[in-house]
Amino acid sequence: MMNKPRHIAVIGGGIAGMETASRLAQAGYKITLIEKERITGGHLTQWSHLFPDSSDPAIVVSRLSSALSHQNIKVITSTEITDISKNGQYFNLKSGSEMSLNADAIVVTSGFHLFDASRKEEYGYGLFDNVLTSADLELMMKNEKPIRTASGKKPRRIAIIHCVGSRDAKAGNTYCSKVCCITGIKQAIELNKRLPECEIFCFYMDLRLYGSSFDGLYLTAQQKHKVQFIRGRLSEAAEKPDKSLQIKAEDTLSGRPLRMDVDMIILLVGMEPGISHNNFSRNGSVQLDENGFLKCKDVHAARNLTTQTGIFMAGTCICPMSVSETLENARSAALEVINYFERKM
Amino acid sequence: MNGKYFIIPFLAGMAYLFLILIVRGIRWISGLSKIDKLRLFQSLKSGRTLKSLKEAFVEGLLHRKIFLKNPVLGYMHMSLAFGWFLLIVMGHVEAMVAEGSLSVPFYMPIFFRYFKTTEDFPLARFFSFMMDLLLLFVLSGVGLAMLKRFKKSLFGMKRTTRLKLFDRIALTSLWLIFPLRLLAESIAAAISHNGSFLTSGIGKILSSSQHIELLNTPAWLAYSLVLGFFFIALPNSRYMHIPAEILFIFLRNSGIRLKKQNTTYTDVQVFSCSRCGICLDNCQLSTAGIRDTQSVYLLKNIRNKDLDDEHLFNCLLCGKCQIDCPVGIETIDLRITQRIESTRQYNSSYEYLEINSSPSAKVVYFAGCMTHLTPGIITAMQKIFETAGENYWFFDQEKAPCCGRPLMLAGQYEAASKLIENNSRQILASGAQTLVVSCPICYKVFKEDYHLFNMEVLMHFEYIRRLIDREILQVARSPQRLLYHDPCELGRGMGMYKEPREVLAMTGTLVSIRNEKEKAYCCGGSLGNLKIKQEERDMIRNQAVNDYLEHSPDMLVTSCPMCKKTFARNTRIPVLDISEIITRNMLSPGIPGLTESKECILEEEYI
Amino acid sequence: MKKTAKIKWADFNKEIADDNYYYLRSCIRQNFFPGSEKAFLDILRHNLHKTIFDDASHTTCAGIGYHADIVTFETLQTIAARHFSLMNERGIPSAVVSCITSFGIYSEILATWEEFPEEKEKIRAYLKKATGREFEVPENVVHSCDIIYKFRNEIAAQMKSPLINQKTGKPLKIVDHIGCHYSKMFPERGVGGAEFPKVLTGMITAWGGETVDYPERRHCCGFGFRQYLVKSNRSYPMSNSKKKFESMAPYKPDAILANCPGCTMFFDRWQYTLGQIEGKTYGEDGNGIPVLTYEELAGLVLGYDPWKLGMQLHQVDVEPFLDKMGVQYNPDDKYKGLNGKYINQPDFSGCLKV
Amino acid sequence: MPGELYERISQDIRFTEGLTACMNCGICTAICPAAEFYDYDPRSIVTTVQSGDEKTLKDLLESETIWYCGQCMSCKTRCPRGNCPGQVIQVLRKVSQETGAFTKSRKGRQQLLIKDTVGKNILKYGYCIYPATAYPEKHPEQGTVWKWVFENSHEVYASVGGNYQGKGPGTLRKIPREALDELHRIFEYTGGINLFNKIEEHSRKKALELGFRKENADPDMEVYTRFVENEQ
Amino acid sequence: MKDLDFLTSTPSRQIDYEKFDTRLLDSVLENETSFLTCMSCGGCTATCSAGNLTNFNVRKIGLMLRRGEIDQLSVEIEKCMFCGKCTLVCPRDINIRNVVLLIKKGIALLKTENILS
Repeated sequence: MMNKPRHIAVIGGGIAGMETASRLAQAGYKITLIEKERITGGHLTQWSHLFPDSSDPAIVVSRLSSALSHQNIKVITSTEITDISKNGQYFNLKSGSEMSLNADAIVVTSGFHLFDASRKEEYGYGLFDNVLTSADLELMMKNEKPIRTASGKKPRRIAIIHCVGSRDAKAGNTYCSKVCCITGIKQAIELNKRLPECEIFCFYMDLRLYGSSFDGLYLTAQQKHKVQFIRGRLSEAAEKPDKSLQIKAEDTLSGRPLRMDVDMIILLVGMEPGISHNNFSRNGSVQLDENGFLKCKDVHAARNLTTQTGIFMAGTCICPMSVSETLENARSAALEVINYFERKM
Repeated sequence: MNGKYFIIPFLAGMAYLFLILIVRGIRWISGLSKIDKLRLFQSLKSGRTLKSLKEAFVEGLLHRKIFLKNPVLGYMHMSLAFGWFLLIVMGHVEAMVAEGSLSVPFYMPIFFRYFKTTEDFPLARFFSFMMDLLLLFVLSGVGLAMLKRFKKSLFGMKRTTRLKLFDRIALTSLWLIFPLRLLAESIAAAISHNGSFLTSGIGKILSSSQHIELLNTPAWLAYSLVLGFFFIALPNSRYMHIPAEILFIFLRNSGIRLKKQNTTYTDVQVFSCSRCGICLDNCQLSTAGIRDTQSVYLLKNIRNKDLDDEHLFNCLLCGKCQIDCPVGIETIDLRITQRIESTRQYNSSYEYLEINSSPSAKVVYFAGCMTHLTPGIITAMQKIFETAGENYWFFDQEKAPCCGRPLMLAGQYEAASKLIENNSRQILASGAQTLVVSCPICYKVFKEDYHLFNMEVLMHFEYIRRLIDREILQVARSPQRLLYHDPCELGRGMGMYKEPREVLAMTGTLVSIRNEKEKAYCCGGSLGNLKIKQEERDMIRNQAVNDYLEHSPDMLVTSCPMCKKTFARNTRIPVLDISEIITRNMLSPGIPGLTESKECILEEEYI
Repeated sequence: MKKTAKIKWADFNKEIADDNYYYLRSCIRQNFFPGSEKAFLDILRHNLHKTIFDDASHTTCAGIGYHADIVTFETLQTIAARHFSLMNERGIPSAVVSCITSFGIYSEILATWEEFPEEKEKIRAYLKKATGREFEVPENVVHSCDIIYKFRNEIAAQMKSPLINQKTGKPLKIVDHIGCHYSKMFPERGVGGAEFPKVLTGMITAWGGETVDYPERRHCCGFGFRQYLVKSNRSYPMSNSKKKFESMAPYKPDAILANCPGCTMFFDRWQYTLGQIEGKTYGEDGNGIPVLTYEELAGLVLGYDPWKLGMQLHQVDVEPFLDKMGVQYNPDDKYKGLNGKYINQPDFSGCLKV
Repeated sequence: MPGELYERISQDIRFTEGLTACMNCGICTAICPAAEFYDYDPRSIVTTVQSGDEKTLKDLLESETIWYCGQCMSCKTRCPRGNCPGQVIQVLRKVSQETGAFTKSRKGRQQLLIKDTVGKNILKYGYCIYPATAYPEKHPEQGTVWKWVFENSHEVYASVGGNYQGKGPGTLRKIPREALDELHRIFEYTGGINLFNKIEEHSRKKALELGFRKENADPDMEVYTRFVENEQ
Repeated sequence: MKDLDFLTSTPSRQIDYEKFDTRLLDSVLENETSFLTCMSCGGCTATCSAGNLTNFNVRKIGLMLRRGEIDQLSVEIEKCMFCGKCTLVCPRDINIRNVVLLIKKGIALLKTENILS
C-alpha cells in the first residue's frame, strides 16, 4: 500500500470535477479541487431543467457538493490555473503569481464554453431584444420568471433554432454539439407548458436524438405540445418596427423559401472548448484535437488520458456531453487515475 | 251508453297512425325507381307474396331470428308482438261471437269488457279465459322488457340503445297499455263479474273499494289515452319499425336492392330497424371502446339526419352486424351508400392514368397494393406460377393503379370506376382467361364491380387448388396445427369459408374454433374504417389473437395480406398466408419427399 | 473544410491605405452618376489632400459581362491583371475601386490567386502574350466608400451641413444599402464584415444622421445582371426592389444611401417605374425616397453644389432631402449647363406624375 | 454515373471553390432573391450537381433553372460549409454555353442578347454600359430623366464635370486606342472571343432549327433576336 | 397607369407564414391528431401506389396543408387512390387516409363557400 497519500489536483469544479474528486477521495487520495468561479457546480448552477426527465439540476449539484465535504478534499475557488509544468515527478500548477501547487497527477475537468451567439450576427443576438440563447431561457425559467418579450408581452410565436455555432464553418466549429437537439425539444416542451397558447417552431437540419428516450420526447413534443418542426437552417433574423422578428429559412422539404414573424427566438448554442484549454496546452503539456478540445490518447480505449502521462481529463473538456455522460466519464477518469497509481507501485 | 267518449283518444291516435302510415307507404313506394316498382308489382302477383307474408309472420311476430340468437330476448319480443296480435285476433272473434255479427266496430274488441258487461254469448267463459291468458302472456313480455331496460345483463346483452323523446313516450305508453288494460278489465270484472282467472281475481281485490264504479270510466279512459299516445308516438319512434319491416320484407322479396345513392328503399330499411341492439354486441369496435358508430346508431343518425363523417367512417365494414340483424338490414351496403352520398362532391378523375400495352398471357396476376407490402406472398405466388410453368403476366409488378376497392370503401364510387375502367381495359387486352388475385379486397371488387366478360376471377387458393387437383403442384402434409383466420372481405363479404380450408387441410391440420366463418373476428386492419386510431386497431386485433392463442395453433393462416400485416404486428403468434404455407410444403418437382418446413421464418417486410 | 476565424465581424476593420491611390472607375456610375466620381476625386484632392491618380488607360473590368456569363473567368482575370500592370507602371500600390461589382471581382481574383497560385501564373502568361505586360498584385485594394469611411471624421471636421433636419433639429433618418459584392462573398474585405457592414452607417452617424435597421436591409436590390439586362426578365429586379421599399417604408427614411452604383441607380429608377405602373410611392407626400451615393452625401455635407454633384440626374427628386438638410441651392440652376446655359429639361422628374 | 459533363464542370476552379459537400440545410435558398420569384432552389441545384449523374446534369444544363440566379452571391455569406452555389451556377452556365445546351431553354437563349449588347459595348467602347447604347425605348424603366440625359448627353455630362468621349482621363472619356487594342487581344487570347463565337454559332443553329431563315438559307438573326427578346 | 412593357412584379414563391388561411389545417388537426406527429420521413411517398404512376407526393400533401398552400393542395390531393399503403408503412401510425379524406372534404367545403375556385 501507499506510504504517503498521493495528491491529485482536479482543475475545474463543474460536475465532472466534483464527481472525479469525490470518487478519488473515497479511494483514499488527497484531492485539491480548483475552481475559477466563486462557487462549484459549473454551468449546471445556471440551468433549470435536465433532459429527458425535466428534473432539477440543483439536485445533482447538491448531491455532488455534499460529497465534496470529504476530509481528503480541499476546494479552492476563485482561482484559475494559468500554467501547468512538469517538475521531476511532480506537476506544478500555477495561478498567476499568487498560487503554486504540486501534485502527483492532474485531472483536467475544465468543461466547455458556450458558443457566443453574437458571433452569428445574422441572428441578431445582442442586437435585437427578443433574441435569446438556450442558456438565457434556462436562466429565465430557473428564476421562475414568466416568459415574456422584452416589452413584457406574452409571445404568440417562438422559434427555436438548432445548430447555432455548431456544424458551421462560418462559426469555426464544424462538429455537432450533440446535446442541443434534445435540449431544444425539452425547452420547446417547457415553453409550451408555460405558454399553452404560443406556437412553437423548431428549425433543424437533422434531429440528432441519440438517447433511447429522446425520440419519445420528440414525439411527445409533437403530439402533446403541438411543437412544429421545420427542416431548414435559419438564414437570418431581422427586427420589425414592433420588435417582433422576421426570420428566413428554407422549408427544405417543400423546396421553397419561408418567412415567418416570431415574437422570440431561442438560439440553441453549442459547446465550444473551454478558453482555459489554451493555458494547459501552451507549453505543450497537453495537446488539443482539431476542434480545440483536449486530445485523447486514444478515442476508443483511453478517452480519459491526455497526451501527457499523469494528466487525466473528464467531462466536456473532451467533447460535448450530457450530464449523465459527464458523470459516467468522471467516474471512469477516477478509475484511470487509480489504475495509474496502482501500476506505478 | 254514457262515457263512451273515452274512446276518442284511441280513435284519434288510430286515425293519426293510419294517415301517417298511408302517406309514408305511398311516398316510399312511389319513390322507388320505375323498374323497382315493376318488380314489386310483379312479385305481388306471384307466389312471392305468400312467402313475404310468411316471413312477416315468422320474423315480425314470432321473431324467429332473435329467438335463435337469444331465447329470452326472443320470448320478450314474441310475447309482445305475437301476444298482442293474438289479443287483437281473439278479441275480434269474441266480439263477433258476442254481437253475432261479422261486422263489429273495430274499437269494440279493444274495449270489449267495458261495452259487454254480461257473459250471455256462446263460449263467453272460454273467451274470457283465453283473453286473460293472452293478456298475461303479453304482460310477461312487458315485465321482461322493463327488466331488460334496467338490468340488461340478464338478457346476455351488454348494451342497449339510447332513447329519445318520442321513443320514451312510445315506450312508456307501450309499457302502460297492458297493465292499464288489466286494471280496466279488472275494474270491469269487479263491477260486472265477467273476467276470468286474472281479471276477476284482481277484480275481487278491487271490489273491496267502496267507489269502484267511479273508477271504471277513468281506468278505461287511461287505457284509451295510452293507446292513443302510443299510436301517435309510433310513427315518430322506433316502433315505426313494425309497419316498415313488413313493407321491407315485401320489397326485399320482390328483388329490390340498395343502390349507389339513397332511394326510398334506404328509408324503408332505415325505418325497419327496431333498435334491438343485437348489432352492438357483435361489433368489435366496442372492444376498443368505440360506442357510438355502430349500425344501429348509423340508422338512427340517418333517420334523424344528423350523420357526420366521424361516425359514418368509423366502421370496419366487417359485416358482423349484418349477419345477426333480425330484420335483415343490409348494414354494410347501407353505410357504403351513405359514404358515397357524403363524398359525392369530391371524386377524383385520375387524369394521369395511362393505358399501357399489355403482353399476352394466359393468366393475369394482380397482387394489389396490400400484397406489395407483404413480399412473402408475392414471392410465394411467383414460385407457384413458375412451378406450374404458367404463362402469366404480373400486372402490377412495376406500376399499376389500385384495384378501386379501398376507394369504394371510402365512398368514392365514381373515382373507383375510373380505376376499374383503366385496369379492365389493360387486363382484357392481355387476352387471358383467368385473373388470379391474392388479396380479398381486390377479389371482391373484381368479382362484383369489374366487367371482365368471360374472364374468370380466382382467389390465389382457388388457383392453387386447381393446380393440386391437376397434380401440377404437389404438397406434403405436415403435422402443423393451422388456425385459419377468415378475412372479412372474403368470408362474410364473399361467403368463401370452405375453399381455403380445403386447401389448407391438404397440408396441415386445421384447428376449428367457435369464432370462425360467419362469426370470425375482424383483424382490425380494415380499410373500411378511416377514423379508427391505431391503438384501437391493436385492441381489436389482440382480442382475436388472445382467442386464437387459447387453441394453441402452430400457425395462424390467412388469405389476406392486410390481415397478415395486422397480425404480424402482434408477435405472439406466427402468421402466414395460404400461398406461403403451400410453397413451404410444396414438393419440388422431380425430387419426391418433403421439403423441409421451417417452424417460423420471419420474412423481410417493407416496414 | 473551409473554416473562418472565430471573430466577431462587428469589430472588424479592414486595412485601408492612407494615401496615394490609383482610381478604377465604374461603368454604371459614370453613366448614371457622373458627378459622383468627379466629387470623389475633388473631395480626396481638395478636402482631404490626398494623391489619387485618374488614368485614361484603364478600361471596364468587364464584370457585368462576367456575371452575365458572356465573359470568361480567364478574360476577366487578365483584364484585372492589365489594370494591376498599369498601377505597377505608375508605381502606385493601392487601388481604389469605384464599382462594387468590380470590387467584388478584384476580391474574387485575389482570393483565387491566393488559393490557386497556378491560376495566377496562367493569367500572367495570358497577359504577357496579349499585351506584353507584366504585373504584380497591388498591396491594397479597397472600394472608394472605404476611403470616405476612413476619413469620415476628417470630413465631419469640415462639415458645412450636418445630417440634421433643420426644421425639427432631429437627425435625418437614412437607410443604408450595401451592394452584395462588397462583402457578402468575402466578409474580411468589408468594414464590419458581411452581415452589418459599418461602412455607410459609419459615415451617416459621423455626420450627424441616424440609421435604421429594417427587415429586408440585407436583401439584394435585385439587379441580377442578366435579370436586368434582358428586358423580359426585368420583373425580377423590380420585385426585389419593391420588397425592400415595402420593408423600409414603415420606418419613414429621409433617404436611401447605397455604396453600389447599380443599386443606387435601381432604387432611383424602380421607384419611378413602380409609381408609373402601380401608382404607388414609398416616400412622404406621394414622393419617392431620395436615393444618394455616398460621394453625393459627402459632397452635400461638405457644402458642394448639388447640381455640380449631378443630383439633377436622379429620377427621384432630391430637393426634399436638400431642404431638410438645409443645403443652399438654386432651383433655377438645376438644368443649366457648363456656362450657365439652359440645357433643356426632362418631361418631368419624380415617381408619380399626377 | 459521373461522366464527361461532370468532369468538365469539376475542372473549373470556381467549382472546386464553390462546392465542398452540401448538407442540404437550405440556408442559401432561404435568402436567395431568385428563389422567391422564380421556381428556383439553389440547394437542389447543388444537390443535383453533387449527385454527378450525367443525364440529370444534361437536363440541368438545358433547363431554365440555371438561368434564374441573379449572381448576388448572398448564398456564399451564409453557407455553413463555406460553399457558394452562385459560383456553381456560373460554371453550369459556362458549360451550357460551350455545349450549346443554353439554346434549349428560353432564358438560356437570351445569352445572345447579352452578348450583342454588353459584349459589343465592351469591345467597342471599353465600357460594359455606354450612354450612346442605353436607348430609352429599350429602357422605359430608366425614366424621363434618363431620356433627357440621353438626348442631351454631351451638355449634361459636361455640366457635371464629365469628359464624355473626350481625350485624357475623366468620366466617360474615350478609351485610348492602345488600351482598346490590348483589351481586344486579351479577349482573343483568353477565350473571350471564342465564347462570343460559340454563343453566336449555337444561336444560329437554333434560329435555323426554328425556321428563321433568310432567302439565301442563312439564319435570319434579326428575326431570331426579336423572337428571343419577346419570348415569354 | 402606364404600361412599361414588362410585368410589374412577380408573385412571391416564398411561404409567408403571416398570410395563410389555417382553417383547413385546423379542421384536419382537430379530427386527426395523429397528423401532428409526422416527421417527414417520406415512407408514405416511397410506397404510394399513385405516386408510382405520377408525380404525386403524399409527404408534400401534409406540408402543403401545414404551409397553407390550399390551391396547390386541391389539385394534388385528387391524385390519391386511398389504397392505404401509406398508412401501413407510416412509422408514426398516422392515419393518412383520414387526413386525405378530411382534406378532400375541407376543400369541397371551401369551394362551396367560394373561398377556393
